[in-house]
Amino acid sequence: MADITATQDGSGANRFLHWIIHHPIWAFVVIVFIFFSVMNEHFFALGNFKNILIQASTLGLIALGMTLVMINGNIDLSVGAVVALAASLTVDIMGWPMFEGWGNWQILPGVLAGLAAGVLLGALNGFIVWKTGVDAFIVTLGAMLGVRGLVFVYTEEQSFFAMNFAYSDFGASSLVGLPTLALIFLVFTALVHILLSRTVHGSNTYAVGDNREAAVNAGIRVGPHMMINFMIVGFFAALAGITLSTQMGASTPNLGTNFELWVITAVVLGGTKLTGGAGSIIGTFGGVLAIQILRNGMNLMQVPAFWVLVILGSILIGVLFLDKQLNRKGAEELRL
Amino acid sequence: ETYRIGITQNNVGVDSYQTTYEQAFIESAEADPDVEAVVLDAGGDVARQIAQIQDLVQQQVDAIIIWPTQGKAVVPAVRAAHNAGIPVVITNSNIAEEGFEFIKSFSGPDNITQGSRAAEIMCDKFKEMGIENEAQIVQISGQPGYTTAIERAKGFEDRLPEVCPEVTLLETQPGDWNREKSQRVMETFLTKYDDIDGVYAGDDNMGVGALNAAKAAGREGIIFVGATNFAVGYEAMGRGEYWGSIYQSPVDDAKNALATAKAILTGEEVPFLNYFDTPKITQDNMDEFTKPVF
Amino acid sequence: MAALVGRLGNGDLKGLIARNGIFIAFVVFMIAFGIGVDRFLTFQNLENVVKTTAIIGVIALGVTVVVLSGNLDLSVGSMLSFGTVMVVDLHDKIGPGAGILVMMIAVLALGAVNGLLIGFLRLNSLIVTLGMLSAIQGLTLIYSGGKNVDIDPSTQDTTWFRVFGRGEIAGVDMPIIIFFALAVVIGMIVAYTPYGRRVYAVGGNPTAAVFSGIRRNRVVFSTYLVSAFCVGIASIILGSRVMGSQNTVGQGYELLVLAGVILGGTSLLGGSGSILKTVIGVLILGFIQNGLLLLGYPFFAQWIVTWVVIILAVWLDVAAKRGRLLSPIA
Amino acid sequence: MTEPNPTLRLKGIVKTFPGVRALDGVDFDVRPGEVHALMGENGAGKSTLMKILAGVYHPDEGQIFIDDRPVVIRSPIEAKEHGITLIHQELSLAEEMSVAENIFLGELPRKKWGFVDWKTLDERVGTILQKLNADWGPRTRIGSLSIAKQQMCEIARALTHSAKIVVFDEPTASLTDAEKVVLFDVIEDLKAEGVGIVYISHRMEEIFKITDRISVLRDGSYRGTLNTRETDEDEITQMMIGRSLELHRRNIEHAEEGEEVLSVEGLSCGRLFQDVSFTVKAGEIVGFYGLVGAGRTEMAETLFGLRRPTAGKIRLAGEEVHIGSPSEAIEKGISLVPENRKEQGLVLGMNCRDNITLPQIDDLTAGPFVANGAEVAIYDMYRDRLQIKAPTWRTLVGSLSGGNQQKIVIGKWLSMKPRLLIVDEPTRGIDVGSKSEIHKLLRELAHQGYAIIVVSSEMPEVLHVSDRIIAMHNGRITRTFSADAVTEEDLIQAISGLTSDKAA
Ligand SMILES: Nc1ncnc2c1ncn2[C@@H]1O[C@H](COP(=O)(O)OP(=O)(O)OP(=O)(O)O)[C@@H](O)[C@H]1O
Ligand SMILES: Nc1ncnc2c1ncn2[C@@H]1O[C@H](COP(=O)(O)OP(=O)(O)OP(=O)(O)O)[C@@H](O)[C@H]1O
Ligand SMILES: [Mg+2]
Ligand SMILES: [Mg+2]
Repeated sequence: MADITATQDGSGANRFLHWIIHHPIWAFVVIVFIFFSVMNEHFFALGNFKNILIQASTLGLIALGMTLVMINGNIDLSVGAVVALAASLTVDIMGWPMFEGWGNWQILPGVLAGLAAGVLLGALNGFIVWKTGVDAFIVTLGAMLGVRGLVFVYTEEQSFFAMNFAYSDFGASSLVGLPTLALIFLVFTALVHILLSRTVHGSNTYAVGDNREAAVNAGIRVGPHMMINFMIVGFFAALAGITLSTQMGASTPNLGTNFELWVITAVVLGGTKLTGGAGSIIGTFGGVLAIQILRNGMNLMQVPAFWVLVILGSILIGVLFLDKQLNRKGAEELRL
Repeated sequence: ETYRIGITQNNVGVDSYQTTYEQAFIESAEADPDVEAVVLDAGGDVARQIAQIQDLVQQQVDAIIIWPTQGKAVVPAVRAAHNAGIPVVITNSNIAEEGFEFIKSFSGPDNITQGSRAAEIMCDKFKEMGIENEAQIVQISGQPGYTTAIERAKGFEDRLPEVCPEVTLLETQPGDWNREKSQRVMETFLTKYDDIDGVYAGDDNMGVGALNAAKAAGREGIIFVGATNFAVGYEAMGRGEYWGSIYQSPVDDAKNALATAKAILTGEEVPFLNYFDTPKITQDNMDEFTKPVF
Repeated sequence: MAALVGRLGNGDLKGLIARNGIFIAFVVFMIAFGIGVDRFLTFQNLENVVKTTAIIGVIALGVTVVVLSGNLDLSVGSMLSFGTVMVVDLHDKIGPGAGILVMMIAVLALGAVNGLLIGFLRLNSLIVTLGMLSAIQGLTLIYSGGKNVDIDPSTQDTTWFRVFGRGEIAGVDMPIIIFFALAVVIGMIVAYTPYGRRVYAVGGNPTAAVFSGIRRNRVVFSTYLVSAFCVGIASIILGSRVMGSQNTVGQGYELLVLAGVILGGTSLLGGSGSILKTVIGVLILGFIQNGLLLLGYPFFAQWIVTWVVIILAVWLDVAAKRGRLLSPIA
Repeated sequence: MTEPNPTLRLKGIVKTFPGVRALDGVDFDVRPGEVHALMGENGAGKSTLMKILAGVYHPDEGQIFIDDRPVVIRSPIEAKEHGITLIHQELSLAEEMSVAENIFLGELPRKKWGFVDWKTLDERVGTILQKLNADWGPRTRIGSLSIAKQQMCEIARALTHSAKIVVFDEPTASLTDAEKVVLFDVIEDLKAEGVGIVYISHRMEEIFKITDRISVLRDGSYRGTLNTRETDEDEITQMMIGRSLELHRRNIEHAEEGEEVLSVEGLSCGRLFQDVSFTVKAGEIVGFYGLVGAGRTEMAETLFGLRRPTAGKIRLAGEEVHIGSPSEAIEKGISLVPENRKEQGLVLGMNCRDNITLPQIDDLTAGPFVANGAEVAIYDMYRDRLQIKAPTWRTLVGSLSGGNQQKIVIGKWLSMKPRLLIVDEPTRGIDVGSKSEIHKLLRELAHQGYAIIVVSSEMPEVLHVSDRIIAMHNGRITRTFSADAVTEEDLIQAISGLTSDKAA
């Protein structure tokens, strides 16, 4: 969607203020960043920043796709299970004897299979939502359980181990001074940002979520459109599963449990409306960073496990509160 | 000089065992003036555990103790720690063999042995009752996909046919380490099977859930065997309702892990597989044990 | 199905089917399982299932009210852990009566926090209750020190606290009685009182509700108290049934409960649905689980079948409502 | 003179909804370059017919011909492909998106790789907006515009591509005179290009001004088509409702004026309106007239406790009051029929009865429960009184026709029997018959001693019902007229801010 500017006036500072008001999560990111930098000696270090980016990449990749789906007014609760499925498929398939002679290329069929599985399951979710008209929440809630079942069918409760150490070396490798995984995340963030803000598909994503009926009336093919976005989130969930498994050099059937909740949290913190029609990748990126910085900072500060839960919960609510305060409309507002 | 030792645990608070472990760990670290502990919890999430290992490496602690959320998945992270020159000790449940070259030692119980010992306890009891040729049993396992759950089930299922070949294992369903869930599963078992002679549960907490269900349904004479003896299980044994379990002390577990790590740092020799003993406990010998604190 | 509805032609019958799609799904499902599964339709089994579903069911009643008013409550799972740990822990310390009282006050206070944040400060309910899910989990762990709690085994068979989970009246298990009684009370409140009407109005169109003189803030606030109250009751049943508790006992309940509520046909957007349908929704969930367990399917097969059944059931429901099988989405 | 072949022909269209036969064998045709009016009471089936044309609904029976070829229109996409554009009665916009994106919704200009061609888009929207005399830009968020401006954007969709048929479903319901002029220009242009136009409206003067032929529907059945030049209002009304109406007769019969019910002094609310002072007596109707954006709605909302005044006093029956919320306003005997029925007036997913009784539900109880009988009685009463067409009270308000929805809102607030009744655009989208009924009702209520404020952008309406008329411009009262002394010219001057002499 085009940047909609209500006021054209504005010096740089003014515009920054305006920007921050529309992306309060970034204000929060800055605050926690400064806080941990001051409070903990280990936090402010290049190595740690790289860590944060790597760790953020998993939730972050999924959140990119989830943002599209949620702007559409849908939701995908099955991403956690897809993470596990893609990871298991990838790690298992690359160990198949038939690829033995392929050298490091043996990784490729696994990765392709993992990604394909994600896209397919996304397509399945999207197709069901489209054709049956059942709410995406219930469709993907079912899938969250069912796909996890598929994972156990496939793995027979086993974890798989990547015999080819090139796989886990990839997870630990760097490119142009940045960890590869972080780079993948950043590149995809930019791509999805462009997709959402510059393309017709992006515009339609907003339109469908904002007013589905209007979109139908205007001749947008809403069904296939939503299905494509489900496929995108499926792709990203699978990709996240694969990058995560490169970090572990292994896959486990329980991988990705509760990811859906954290991803949704990050996306909503980033300003995407649950009811659809509004949101941005820049916001989502901020939301993902916020969560990861908090987790990392609290780890470094050794906050006791029980209190981490309390603090994390309170902070989530705190960010919302901040958002509310920043976006006050003033005295003239209709008091609803 | 003090040693900074980092630990990332599996899932504190999910049950008393892990909580007691953590407390014991912190207490013994505090009691030791040479040790400064960095205590973290992965909340059962592999990804978070890996992140924590990375964070510990980043902080350059002197040694890392890991209670793996998943035995295979942590291997590369362990390898990274190893490559960074930080010695790693695995606690409670072991990692995959592929990772052995990157760790200094494993300290903890042997879950497979626990499973097979439980099978022995049950078989002995059936023999004592004279029903070893006809007995039918059900199993309630831990959370699917978790190493401890898988190993205990494996140990039990492999050993049982060796000692009591005629006993039939009717069905296995997961109880997710949750007493209420286990109670629900047992209720359905009781509906489904008119004749159940024994129940093996992946821990006592679930075992007591199954016992609750049997009592409510008025089904008597079922032999309950669990693992990781909990206080509730111990007490139920005392009342004669629950037959036996495996005694495993989280305090020993924690102390063993810390001692192993410290020994490595001070250059002492430690065995690679540093198991501590987990003996059988039944109604017959329970007086030899103190009531578990959890 | 669409053809069937089309041929019936009779407007009233059509309307009847349209309004009751989920009941039909329920009946179809029960018959199918009754035929396919041994011992499924025995009295003992039916009683067992309803009894075990009662805990999820009671919570779902409260969550239905929240959802009707257009919000979500994901904190019920960890609130259930909190309530159960507290009531079980306090049982031996201050006695069952005082324990129940203190626990209910504490749980209602948590509900009030939800209500204040969402009703009066107008914060997004999903994130607030997700935050509360985490925070309450932490509080529970801090309260219990992370340990399991148990009622002293020597009093387990004598305490009157056992009534809630293990007692029975006239041969009917107590959890079932509590569940249905509460369903009737809340169902009546929601369907037939001014309060219920306000809840529907706020969920259906909050702006119009305010323009109609409804104090939206208070209504939303109150729904979270109702939800917390139900969680409190569920905690008592659960504590009494198990005679002990773990800090994670309620983990995952939030989504199960929500699944039951939505399965019944209550709209996530608020403003439409009913308590009766929620009861059907959670019972379907309970019977699926039970039926598949009786069949002895491995747990993963159960999950996959549940996936299919949930979607089919809801599909049948929405298809009946709109009178055709496929959605009108282009 | 040979008549050109119709671009569009509908034959024997039948459409039923549960409990309603909305269309019962309707025939209808449109020729190129003509403006064809479609008229009928609320719920007669006009919108339904047009939605069938646009592929939103599917007819149960009947055929559609375009350029004499039979076609089947399964979806809005197909309608578009056949060159049919429908400007919906209810706004069909994506609020969070820009004006440009909304106007070109579903047909955004593309570059390679599916990128939006913003430059072309802005240019084309810029041209269109210029044509519409718009004072807002293509990148404005559409939700931040007033309803009238949103409606203009909706209308702009007719200009995005060369359509064969353009349907305007009550485009003027929320427009004021200035914008209507623009709309009529647009229609002229389209006509000149040979586009066939269907024009739905309840406003006779428009129909007679711009249309060539008039077709009438009644209760879903086709009543006939007349040439506009050969007929008159009376004949059309006869066809529509089966009787004549005495229209546009100025009301001169004042009610007996009673006590002063409301007195407002120096009321302001930020930039929205300033220093508004006036009084309303029992038995009196005060009309507020002004252009869109004059601040009348905000003033009404302030009186109803929905906005906090920044200055000024409100007195009810001489007593100063602070109204903090609508519920307090209701307690004090104030009712507000809001401007936007869909957003503010109705819970669309609720049935008719529940919507009508919503504000007084607390008083309709038997024991702890809602008294069913009392509720149905209220519904029945206002259904009869306002001629609400709904299958039963159980019908969801969302499936009523636009006009009937509006009647539900009016019924809801009339049934409160308020001391002070504020109605904001009360007859938006209401058919002539019911409109005069509502006007009559307002007069009757005044006679019974109610104090009434009517906010309206329709001059005939204000002139017709008011005892006094207050003109507003830019948030301030410019003049007050008594009904006997007002002329249309003065009124127009006053609302456009041309005169500043304040008459008492
Ligand atoms: N989706 C729907 N479901 C059920 N009934 C409907 C639906 N849409 C319209 N109707 C019914 O069909 C009839 C015709 O409605 P329609 O909207 O076409 O009227 P209209 O002539 O446009 O009236 P108005 O002038 O008030 O806009 C009404 O009785 C209405 O209640
Ligand atoms: N979207 C908006 N953003 C900012 N100010 C607005 C907006 N809409 C209206 N206003 C301001 O609010 C005031 C009143 O607007 P509004 O159009 O609601 O008045 P009104 O007299 O009720 O007109 P009508 O009832 O005909 O729509 C004006 O001063 C206008 O500038
Ligand atoms: Mg209409
Ligand atoms: Mg207005």
